[in-house]
Amino acid sequence: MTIYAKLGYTLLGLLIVLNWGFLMGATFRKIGARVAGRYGIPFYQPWLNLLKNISTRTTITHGVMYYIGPVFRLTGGIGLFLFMPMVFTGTVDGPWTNFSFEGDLILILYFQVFGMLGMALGAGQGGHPYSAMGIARGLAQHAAVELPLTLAFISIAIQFDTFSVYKIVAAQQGGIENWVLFTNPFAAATIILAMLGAMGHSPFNLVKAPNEILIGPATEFEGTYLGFMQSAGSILHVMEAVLFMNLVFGGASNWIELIVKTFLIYFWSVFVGMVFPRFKIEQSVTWFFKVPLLLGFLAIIIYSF
Amino acid sequence: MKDLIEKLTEDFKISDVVYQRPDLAFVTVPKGVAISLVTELRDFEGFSHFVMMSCVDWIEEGKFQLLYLLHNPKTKTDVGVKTFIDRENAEMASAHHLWKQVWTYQRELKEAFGIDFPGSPRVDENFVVEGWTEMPHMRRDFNTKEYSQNTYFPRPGRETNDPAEYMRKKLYPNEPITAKKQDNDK
Amino acid sequence: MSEKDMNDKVNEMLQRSEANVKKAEKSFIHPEDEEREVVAPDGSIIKVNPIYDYFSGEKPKEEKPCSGIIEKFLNWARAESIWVLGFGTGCGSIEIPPLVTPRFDMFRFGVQMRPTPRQSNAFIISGYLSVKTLKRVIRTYEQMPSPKYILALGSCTINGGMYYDSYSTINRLDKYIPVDVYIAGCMPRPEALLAGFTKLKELIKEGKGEKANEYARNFDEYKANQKKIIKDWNMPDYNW
Amino acid sequence: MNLISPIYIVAVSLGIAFFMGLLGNKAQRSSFLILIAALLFNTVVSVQWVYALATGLTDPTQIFTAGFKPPFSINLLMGLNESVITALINIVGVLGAFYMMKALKKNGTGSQVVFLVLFMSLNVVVLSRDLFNIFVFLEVGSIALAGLIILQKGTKAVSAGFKYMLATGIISGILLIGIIFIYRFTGSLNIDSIITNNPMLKQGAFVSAFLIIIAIVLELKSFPANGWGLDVYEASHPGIGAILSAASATATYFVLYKIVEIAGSQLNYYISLIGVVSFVGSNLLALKQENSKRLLGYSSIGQIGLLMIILGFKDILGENTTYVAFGILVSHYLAKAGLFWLSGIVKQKNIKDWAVTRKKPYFLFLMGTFIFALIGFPPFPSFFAKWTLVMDLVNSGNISWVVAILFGSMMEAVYMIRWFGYAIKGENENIESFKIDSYKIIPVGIVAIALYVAGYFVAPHSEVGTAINFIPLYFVAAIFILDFLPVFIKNTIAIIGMALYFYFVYPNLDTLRLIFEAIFMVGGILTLIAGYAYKGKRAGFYPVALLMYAGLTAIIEAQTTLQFFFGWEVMTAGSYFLIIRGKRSMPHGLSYMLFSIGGAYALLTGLGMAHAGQESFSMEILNGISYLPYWAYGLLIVGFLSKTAALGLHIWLPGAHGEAESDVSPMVSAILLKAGVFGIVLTLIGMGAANTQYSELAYALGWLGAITALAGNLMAVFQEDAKRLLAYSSIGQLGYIVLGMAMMTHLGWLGGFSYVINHFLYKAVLFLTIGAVVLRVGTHNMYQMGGLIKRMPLAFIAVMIGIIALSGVPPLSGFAGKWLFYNAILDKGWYFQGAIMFFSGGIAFMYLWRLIHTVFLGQLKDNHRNVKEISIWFLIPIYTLLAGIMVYSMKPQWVLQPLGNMIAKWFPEGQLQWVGETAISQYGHWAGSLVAITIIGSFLIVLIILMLSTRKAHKVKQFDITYSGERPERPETTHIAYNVFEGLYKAMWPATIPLVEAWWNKVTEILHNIADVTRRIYSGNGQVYVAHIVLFIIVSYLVIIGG
Repeated sequence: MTIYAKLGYTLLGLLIVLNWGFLMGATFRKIGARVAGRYGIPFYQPWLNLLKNISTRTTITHGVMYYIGPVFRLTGGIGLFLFMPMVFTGTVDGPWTNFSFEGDLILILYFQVFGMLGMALGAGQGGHPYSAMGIARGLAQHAAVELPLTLAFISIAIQFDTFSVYKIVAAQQGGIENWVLFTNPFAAATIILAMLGAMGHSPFNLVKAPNEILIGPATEFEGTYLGFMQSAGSILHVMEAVLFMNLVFGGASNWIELIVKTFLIYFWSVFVGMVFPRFKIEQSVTWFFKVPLLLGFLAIIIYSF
Repeated sequence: MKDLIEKLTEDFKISDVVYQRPDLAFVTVPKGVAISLVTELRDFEGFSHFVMMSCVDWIEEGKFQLLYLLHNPKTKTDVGVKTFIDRENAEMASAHHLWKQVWTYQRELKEAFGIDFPGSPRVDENFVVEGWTEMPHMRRDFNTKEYSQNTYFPRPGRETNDPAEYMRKKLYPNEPITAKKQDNDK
Repeated sequence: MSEKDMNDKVNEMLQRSEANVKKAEKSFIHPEDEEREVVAPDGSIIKVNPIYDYFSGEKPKEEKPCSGIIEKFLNWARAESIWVLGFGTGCGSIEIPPLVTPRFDMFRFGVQMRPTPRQSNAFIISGYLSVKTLKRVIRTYEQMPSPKYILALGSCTINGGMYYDSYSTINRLDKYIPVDVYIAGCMPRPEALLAGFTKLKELIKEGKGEKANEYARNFDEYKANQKKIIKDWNMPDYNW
Repeated sequence: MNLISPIYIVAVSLGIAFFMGLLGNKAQRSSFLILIAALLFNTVVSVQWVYALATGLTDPTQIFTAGFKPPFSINLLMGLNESVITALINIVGVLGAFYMMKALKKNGTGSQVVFLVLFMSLNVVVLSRDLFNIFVFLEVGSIALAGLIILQKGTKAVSAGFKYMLATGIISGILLIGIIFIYRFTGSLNIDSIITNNPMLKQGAFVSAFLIIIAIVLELKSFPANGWGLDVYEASHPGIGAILSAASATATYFVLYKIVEIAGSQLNYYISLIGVVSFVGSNLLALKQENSKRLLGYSSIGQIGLLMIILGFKDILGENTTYVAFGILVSHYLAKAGLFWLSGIVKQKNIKDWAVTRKKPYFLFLMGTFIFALIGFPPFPSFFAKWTLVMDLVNSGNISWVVAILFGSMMEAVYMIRWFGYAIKGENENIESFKIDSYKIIPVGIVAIALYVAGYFVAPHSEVGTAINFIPLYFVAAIFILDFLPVFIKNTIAIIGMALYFYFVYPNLDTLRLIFEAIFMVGGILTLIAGYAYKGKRAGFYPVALLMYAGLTAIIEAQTTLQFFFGWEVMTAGSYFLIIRGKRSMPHGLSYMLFSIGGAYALLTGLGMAHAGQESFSMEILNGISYLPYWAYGLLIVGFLSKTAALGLHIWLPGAHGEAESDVSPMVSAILLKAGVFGIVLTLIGMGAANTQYSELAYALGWLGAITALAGNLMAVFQEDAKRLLAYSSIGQLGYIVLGMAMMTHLGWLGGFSYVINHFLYKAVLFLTIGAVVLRVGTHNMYQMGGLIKRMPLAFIAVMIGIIALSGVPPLSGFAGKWLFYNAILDKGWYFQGAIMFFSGGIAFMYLWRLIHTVFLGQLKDNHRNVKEISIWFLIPIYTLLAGIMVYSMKPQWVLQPLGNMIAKWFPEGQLQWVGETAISQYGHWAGSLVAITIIGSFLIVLIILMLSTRKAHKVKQFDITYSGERPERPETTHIAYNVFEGLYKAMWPATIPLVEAWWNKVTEILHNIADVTRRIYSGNGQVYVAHIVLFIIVSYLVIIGG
């Protein structure tokens, strides 16, 4: 495959992911509305919001990092997409593997932080106290989520003897019984629980905590900046789901499968969020140090003997 | 209650005792002993809870009447200590040392009536209105309507109606006025 | 005391207290906002003016709409995505929460609440507005990105309503900030609010939602009115 | 050659003493000159003998007094030992007399006569070979000394003098009984004939030998029967203290040295035992001392104890005995004389009040010289002596003795360094200053110079000392002499010197050493560039900084273990002086020094074990240690871990790095810590690299590294002080390195080395930048900063890149380490250690964000409105290092490939494969430069889009934020900066309890309590002291001879 074709496929994939992210966000809102007995927003509302936001006439800037923060965030989302093999087509040089030849699971794991870093820097330059509070909470929660998640990732890497996401997906092909969900249930359980923290929905949404600390890190962002952040958020949500899909649920062999699986993964966190109220930060940190951490240890212990 | 008041009458020159309810009495004392009486009630008679403090503008007499309402949580009784102060250059001894919440009441009275409480902490700060330059707005001689009309661009053509009258006219224009009087008689 | 005597006395006191007030007229600068000096690490002295140093305070400019079909398209998007600031300024704010309940459900109209003015484009002035709150309203309104819309709720914002003679509430909101839609009533029901939103959407789609520009155009006039009643002005002329 | 006979020492001294007695008090001035002349004459006599004997011009000479041969007459022997000892004594006599000029003149001719008689008797004691003669002159000496003690006014001195007489009286009684007995058994009083007759063959003679030796031992003020001696040291004139400690003790020790033979070697063990009890006991008790002269007294007794140990081990030490004994003796003699004299100049009793010396750099230089000579630092003779002693003791299997000796030395270091810390950094506001008399300081200066000279001459005499490279030290000395020059010139000289040295040295180094040498030298040059930002003279900075670098380079170049240890100690001393330059660094400098010395002693023992059974001292002996290998490698690792601040040994680091000066922090953090890593690497190579022989040791080391990483990072999160935050972060980062090295696989080492380079780069950047910011804003507390991005954009960029690199976020260089570590732990199977490490990485994000947010983002404080960008001299090294980070990030293969080739020498298995830009391990792949290009490309695209769409953005100021309709009141109340991670603290507080610090505090407390309780035996009562002496004799008798 030529580099141009690769680039074309990648851009197309990015477009699909962005729009699917918006649609998924709208669906989440819609589900929330239906649970509350409301009609809810129209499904195209996110696009309208984006359009409105990037068409504001006045914008402010607090300084360079305020500018660059959203850029970091969006680059974080796009980069995550670039390093992730999206659809398994049987060949590593396939059309939807993006630039995953450049790095493996570890790269993806650490590149997740890139977006968060941008958010932190941009929000910091805004000088708003609530932004800083949100970031502090986010970082604490991230560290707590990271521990069980890392254990589960290591467990999966031991299981397949590789860090390559593509190879992990390939090893899960050939039927539902080959999924990590069944072949390595402890790691899968760890990821399924820790995922809730990574997705950042209730009960782990203290980072944003609307109406308590306004909207957390994004408090000072408006207009185009906000539009960028929304886009990045959509991409990141899809990519988180794709990551967990690739690691635990056997990957996807076509876009329809990807959409169905990511929807279900996403729905899991939405479902939990509908049921449980928000945790305080010390509660969420200790929560991850209990059951998910224990499961993560089990996932490793069964492979260390 | 009665015993208590009688016991204190001599020492604090209490006059004008009103026994409102079995557990509520109002006494009037001269300006100079009001704070002493409040202190006495707090420290020796168990009226440890400061309920509130308020002011009435007796413009005709040229007086402000201050009221300190105290509560005894053991006997569940209340005593209101009233005192009159001059309306001109109104000034009263501060009671901020007795309860901290008195600060706020005195700040309010300073703003609303212009009564000064020398020594009370933060007494000069804004309480409800910000940047008020007129006469204290709760004094009866302050003409709020005139002030509002001069200041806030009243919308021309605004009419004021008696709501009952207006609704009757609008909703039941043909019915005679009978029911209202009967209601009142009952 | 006869009635005449009493009137005389009252008049006399009125005159005297006016004199008192004039004598006691003071500048309303909070101690925190007075100019102060701080010592820099190298020992030099820095003068700080808390009211102006921290703010950009530049006057707003009129922002030209895009032309033709593009503006129409953008207006459609703006109309369908109204983000309301969650700021209840008066008693009418109690009418807003029902809007998110299943009975009224404003989300289906593309209306939703937002906690920060930076991300909102509509502001509901809900009912009576005291001078004290007006200051906060002005600040918040100015911080919202343009284009922005004001819905004024209840008769108090129109002509003072039942508080027309109060010393501390304003009578006409449009003298201080431009209003897009008035929703009459005391109080208007949530249905009326929804009707107001529909009206606002119509206005926006017709290209009439340009009140932010009007504010910029008549900025001095608005500012003069605002400053007339807000005596302890402790902010820059325009809050970015 | 015609030499003046030593008999003239006696004759001239006695003659002049009589003459002076005749003169009386009439001619005070001239009588003092006569005294000096007499003492000078003595000195000349002994020195010419030293010269003659040392150069072999003459043979040792016996002098017979009464014309008969012994045993019928008194004979004096002038051998090399005797000549040196008498020379030492006489020199201290001249200098001491000069020092005491005022006191001697004031007290009249009588005191001068006594002084002269004292020295005459000391000379005779040394020279005499006759027991009774020795006894007589010991008596003469002690009477003279008692007279001199009473010179000092006050009842305390009188009572001390009386107690001294009492004690020496008892002791001489014992001695006399012993002499009588021995005469009964051997019929001779001549030492040589007694030895040749070997009285031990005769029944009962052993008791006589015991009595004689125990008397001399008591005369040396053995612990615990030494209360009288301590009182004398405390109460008498400091000049007398110096004579007592330097001359009298030296002479008495020599007596012991002479007569110990009479008991054959049977008493040697017990002499060592008494010595070790003295050494450890008195140094332990000194912990609680606050009186400077009494402290010196304890130290003197301890040193004599050490000398007794050496004497007792002379069979094992063999021909090294004299060398070791002289090394310790000379150091002690010079240093103690100097310190006593200094204490007379300062005139402060309490050691805390020595803070008056703080502003007197030359005074402190003298004091530092003496103290470092006492505790055995290079280049002083005691260092070489201690090295040889430990080597020989370990070689002969006397490990417990080594432990005891090093424990005693450690205690001595504790109180000496603490004292020095007070002098150099104590609070001195309310203390009266003092005046330095030139006649007092000259003798001190002479002994200080003598110490350096002695060190220089002693070094080549040790077995391997000849190879020590003194060039860097000469350079340090030159810079010290040039200390009066302004910073700019000194800095330039230092940089040029280091650059030239590096240029000449680097071709001779292998890759491993080149990496570390580059970190030390290039890093050193870069951090020195920052020194241009300082104005004035910056007195004392350059010598100590260069001293540290001299030590570091000596470690790298070391061919032998002695060179290595020499460099290690030089580096420790230099870094100690660097650290203690900080404003509030006194306690941190102390704890740094103590952990360093403790670590160095572990190292010394380990090196000794490595040497055991081997002839060579080459560094090769670390490979495959055969003698107690687990202990040896364990001790070596512990020694090096004390420098890398592993958990348990880390408590010195946060304070030391946090309080140090702005450009010192990167020196001691980014650079100095790598010395410990270098040591660990050497040890691990020695352990046989790929072998799994010592896998338990490596396993333990790995866990230690992981837990250190977690603890360091977690503590960093809750710091409010920016530099302490970075210091804790260093602990964590070093934990990663230790873990990586402990894995003992190719990937583990690659990760470890990758971290070594990376940590050097970004920690230097961060410390330099934060240090420069601190210089500008004048506070360490992060919550007092904020919003500085607007004032210092360049500093901000540096910190931003630094923290991204540190956190390991791609595309910057930190990710290389993370990626390698993931692969390595999978390879090794250390999953839990790995998980802990990665959790620490997650925690690291928190403090890194804190660092950038609370300092550079958020609200600018009012008083920082006009602060300037950090100094250009800081920016130059910072941006040079940033360029290094960027190159490493863009082309990781340029660094990782050579590293891989180097490591393949020891770990040939599990190498990375490089396909073009992509590194492929067994588990994954990573194309560093492609990733960087991809990320930077998409970043730029997004940035351009945003810039186009917000080109009209209105620039606002700091309070233009939404504040719920209000406006912020102050930047301080708007900036979220204090106790930011409160929620995390609520969840994790049990992990932040400083257990290690509490443990060390407890240890210190227990030691101090023991000292405090034990020293109460010194009641100050003369009878009690006598009882001590008698008890000591009885106990010794029971132990040695048995009931």
